[in-house]
Amino acid sequence: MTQYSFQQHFDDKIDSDNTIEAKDWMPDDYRKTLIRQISQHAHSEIVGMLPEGNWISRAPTLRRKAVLMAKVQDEAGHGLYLYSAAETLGISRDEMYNQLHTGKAKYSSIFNYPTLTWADMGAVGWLVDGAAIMNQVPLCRTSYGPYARAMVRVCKEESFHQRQGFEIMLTLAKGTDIQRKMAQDAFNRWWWPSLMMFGPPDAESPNTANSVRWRIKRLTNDELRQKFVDVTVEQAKVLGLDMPDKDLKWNEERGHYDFGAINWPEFYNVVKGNGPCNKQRLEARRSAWEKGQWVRDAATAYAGKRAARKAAAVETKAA
Amino acid sequence: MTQYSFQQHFDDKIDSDNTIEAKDWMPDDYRKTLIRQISQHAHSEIVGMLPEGNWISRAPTLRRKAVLMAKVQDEAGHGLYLYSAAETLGISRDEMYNQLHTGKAKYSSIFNYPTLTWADMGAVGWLVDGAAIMNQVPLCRTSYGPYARAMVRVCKEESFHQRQGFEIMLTLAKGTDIQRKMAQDAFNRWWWPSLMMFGPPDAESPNTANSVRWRIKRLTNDELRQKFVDVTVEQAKVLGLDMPDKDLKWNEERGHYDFGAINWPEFYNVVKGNGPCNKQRLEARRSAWEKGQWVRDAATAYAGKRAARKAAAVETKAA
Amino acid sequence: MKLPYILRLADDALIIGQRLGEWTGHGPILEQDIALTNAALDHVGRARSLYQYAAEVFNQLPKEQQLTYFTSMAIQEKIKAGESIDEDTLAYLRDGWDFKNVLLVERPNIDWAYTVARGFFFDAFNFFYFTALSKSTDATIAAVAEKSLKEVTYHLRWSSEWVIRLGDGTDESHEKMQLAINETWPFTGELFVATDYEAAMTAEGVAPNLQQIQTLWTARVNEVLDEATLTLPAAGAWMQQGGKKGIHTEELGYMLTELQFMQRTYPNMQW
Amino acid sequence: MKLPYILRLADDALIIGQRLGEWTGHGPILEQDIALTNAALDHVGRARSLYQYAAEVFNQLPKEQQLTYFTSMAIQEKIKAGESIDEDTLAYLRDGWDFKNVLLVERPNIDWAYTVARGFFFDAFNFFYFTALSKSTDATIAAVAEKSLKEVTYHLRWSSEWVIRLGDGTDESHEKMQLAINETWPFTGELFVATDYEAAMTAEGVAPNLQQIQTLWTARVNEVLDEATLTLPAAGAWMQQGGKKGIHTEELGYMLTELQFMQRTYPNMQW
Repeated sequence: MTQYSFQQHFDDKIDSDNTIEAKDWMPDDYRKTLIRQISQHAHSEIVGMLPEGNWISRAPTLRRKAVLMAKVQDEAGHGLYLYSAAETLGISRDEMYNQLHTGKAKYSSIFNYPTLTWADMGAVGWLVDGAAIMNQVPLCRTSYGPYARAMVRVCKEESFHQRQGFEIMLTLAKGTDIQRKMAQDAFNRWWWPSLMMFGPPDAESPNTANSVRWRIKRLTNDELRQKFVDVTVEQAKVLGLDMPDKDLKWNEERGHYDFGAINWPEFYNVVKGNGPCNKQRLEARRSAWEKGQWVRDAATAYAGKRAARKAAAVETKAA
Repeated sequence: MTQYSFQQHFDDKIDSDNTIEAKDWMPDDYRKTLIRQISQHAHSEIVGMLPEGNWISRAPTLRRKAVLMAKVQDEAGHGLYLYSAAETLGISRDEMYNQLHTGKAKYSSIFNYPTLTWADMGAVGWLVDGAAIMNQVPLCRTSYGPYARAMVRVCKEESFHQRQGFEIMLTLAKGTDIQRKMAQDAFNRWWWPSLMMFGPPDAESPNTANSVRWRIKRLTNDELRQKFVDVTVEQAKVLGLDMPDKDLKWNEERGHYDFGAINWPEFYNVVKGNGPCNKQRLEARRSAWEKGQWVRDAATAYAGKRAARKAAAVETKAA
Repeated sequence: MKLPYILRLADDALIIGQRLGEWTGHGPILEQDIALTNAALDHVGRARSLYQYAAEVFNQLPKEQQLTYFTSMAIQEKIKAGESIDEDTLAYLRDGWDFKNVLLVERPNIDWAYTVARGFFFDAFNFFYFTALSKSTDATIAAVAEKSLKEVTYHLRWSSEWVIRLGDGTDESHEKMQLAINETWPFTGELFVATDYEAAMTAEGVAPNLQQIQTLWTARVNEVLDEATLTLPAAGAWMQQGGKKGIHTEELGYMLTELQFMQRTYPNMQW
Repeated sequence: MKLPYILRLADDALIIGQRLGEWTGHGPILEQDIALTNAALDHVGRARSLYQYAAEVFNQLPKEQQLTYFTSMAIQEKIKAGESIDEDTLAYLRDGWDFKNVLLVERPNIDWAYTVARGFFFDAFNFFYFTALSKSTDATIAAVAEKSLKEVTYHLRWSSEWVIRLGDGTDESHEKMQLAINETWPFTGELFVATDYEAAMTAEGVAPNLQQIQTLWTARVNEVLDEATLTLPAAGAWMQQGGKKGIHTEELGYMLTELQFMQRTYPNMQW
């Protein structure tokens, strides 16, 4: 097949809603875009372990401790699926780590905010996982097969996490004065950053056309954000929490909630590395990596020795 | 003067209760014994900072926090006086540290026990400082001048610490059930190790003769221990605590309290390095030393630069 | 004697679970981060089952005995208010000296080699111990042991593999692993010294005979260390103890401060 | 507005004191271990004076205002029981979000260079701030500032000397000191951003004008860094803030957990 016909074949598959597989030909742009998106997503899962891991040692009951551990572990698992999916595109996990550790690759900015009270475990689950799901559900039908299949597993677990987070919030909201105050405080701190998770306004969001065509994206940032706002306002009512947005109100005409202006300078500032925890999060990952070097070296050396011994044993037997 | 007459002069000074000073001639044995004893004493002050330092961050009131910090700081100060006194005998502080860090030099075994509750801050002050004072007061008149003068300052502060410790115990003893229980528990754990602070029974204690003659020691281990028991039993009565020794009773004939058998195997075991905290304490000291290497290097380098600049400036002026 | 015995089992599980949880998100290899958190979850799960059982036993004691059983004022207040206690009461409101875990499990993580060494000694113990304990005359304990046996079989395989991998890996890993074995070793003796309450439970057939466990344990430990090209400290090395009787290392205080922070600061709430 | 302002001053002092206290027994040079503990003692001493004053102000508030002033249940219970509060109530029983210290002072020690950098920026601020504050229209605050001025003059000399010594020491120390300056710098901006309660106090002549302090501070910082052969991050670098309004870093939670452990676990006792 000629280059042209490869492209034609690829386009046909995309247009007919078929999946592209690892062995299939794909345009360079497609591969690069996917590697960037999947690895960024994987990094987000791994860095995302830190703000919640921060409360494992202090969880208020044994049940909550176990649930939180399991949740953070699930995030590690998501990271694992996603790194594997990216690896099918010809990049190694070590290379991706290196991009993360040198600041070349990004991860979701939401994890650059601190978790300050136990209520943050509720708010993160409810809002951050909630926003993540909205972003991610469409990806379960994305065009690249390995990514789509990873996302199916991810989304299933995420929606479980989101319910757990909501349940923590509900318990607090139904609790004592101070528990309600904790819940409201966490809501206040996480609400706006959650809205930012959907990315810049469509007007400023570049490269959406190809992404939509390739089913790496199905809805625009603003569409997803609106959906999230609409759903969350109703959930906040159930919790009896105040929306941290004085401009929020139902717009009969649009059939949606209007909401206040997002502080985009803050968003870009956090993306640039100036969030409250950017340095701390990256340092934690780098430190884990550096301190683990001798462990990985040992594992490699041992695997080599074992393979050599096996080979020698086979030879001896054969001789 | 001949070697003989040097010795004669030294002996005369000792016999007439005069002090030996750094510049005076002294027998090798005297010098070695003193270096060993003073440096061991200095090390004890420095290692002794750790068990109490362990509660600075958790002291229950601001006043107690300040008092505890000041106490631990005093111990650093004692270490400083004593290292200086030892230095007058021709050994450097770095050499002494090295002996500590390599395990060649000892420090008081009492600091190899853990401080497990706040009450330990009381018990350590009351018992450990109390025992230390009994050991040390005679040293204020020891024959080596720099040591004797250091000990005058040390003893004054130690007796202040001892009263602070007793006051913590008194506050707990007068407090709630759980505070009394804390005090009793700390007393139980620190009582026997405190008795061991006076060293092995006289029958097994070597080299006492010279030490007594040189006024490096004035009373025997068993004499000091008995004195400590007699005093402490009365203080425990004031506190209303039970003596952790079922064999303890007043001996009318001796005019002293009889007390139970000391677990000497435990003592030798801790001296050998097997106490609950030997490794931890030594590791903390070594780690502080190693992590501080670059800081000391920088200070030396800067001092060198500054001296060189001064010298250059003087030269320029002169030229 | 059964209550302290159940607590002893539960405290081991909680404290090792808390320690392993400190690794979550900081492991040297993603797969191993997951594996350690898995083990942490198993331990916390076992702790919960055992604390639930301990709470059940405690709640059946006469009230005056309940009142003096633990020094914790928070627990005493619950009793006075006529409340029963639960798993969280035992984990979050007891004072340090009422914890009966062995010192081994409160040892700090330090590095991967120390974590593996601690895990290996403890997993090997649990493996033989739970095997025997699954035949306990106490049905609840037997059931917990039975369930845990599957988990600990996996833990032991995992930690044995890592002892071998590090011991027989690079020179650096060999040295680190040997150091970790040497430094952790003094904390293993306590596993096999029966307290009064353990001896009583052994006599009743509730608990295994510790000497038999020690024989099996020693053989397995030697076998794995051999394959790992590592050596054990000389026989007769001094062993630390105290944890089973409530005399711990300075580490436990810091662990409990963190573990119990929420319940101590915001008492009597539902979470 | 005066109460939050006093608390802000007190919280800075307590938290830096707690941080410096972590060094006690672990310093790189014995004399410097003593010097740092000395500074820690000065800060804790200042914290006590200010908390005592804050408690006095608080105790004069109407009871209904006292009841809602802090979220802490332990404090609310004291009020309900008709008790007055004291310095320890404020240090040991407030929740994290009621602490008003700048983020700078809760930064971890990390190493000697970071400790020196944090100290230097903070001491230079305190030096000019307390100089001005000793002319406060509030006599109690003025007296505390006056007393602290002697201490902070010494602190600033000490930390400036160390900035210079490390900056102009070895290549290694220069690099470490520059890194510490760079990483600590984003936490200095908050010192000069007035909250509502600070602005109100400045208006009343109780608190100094932060802009004037900043001018003096910047000149001094530049002067010392110059001598130390170190450079400041480019002007306009992003500054972290939040502490003065109760939004802290994750570090503060751990600090308070340890600091407050005894009072939270054993409430309502004399120590």
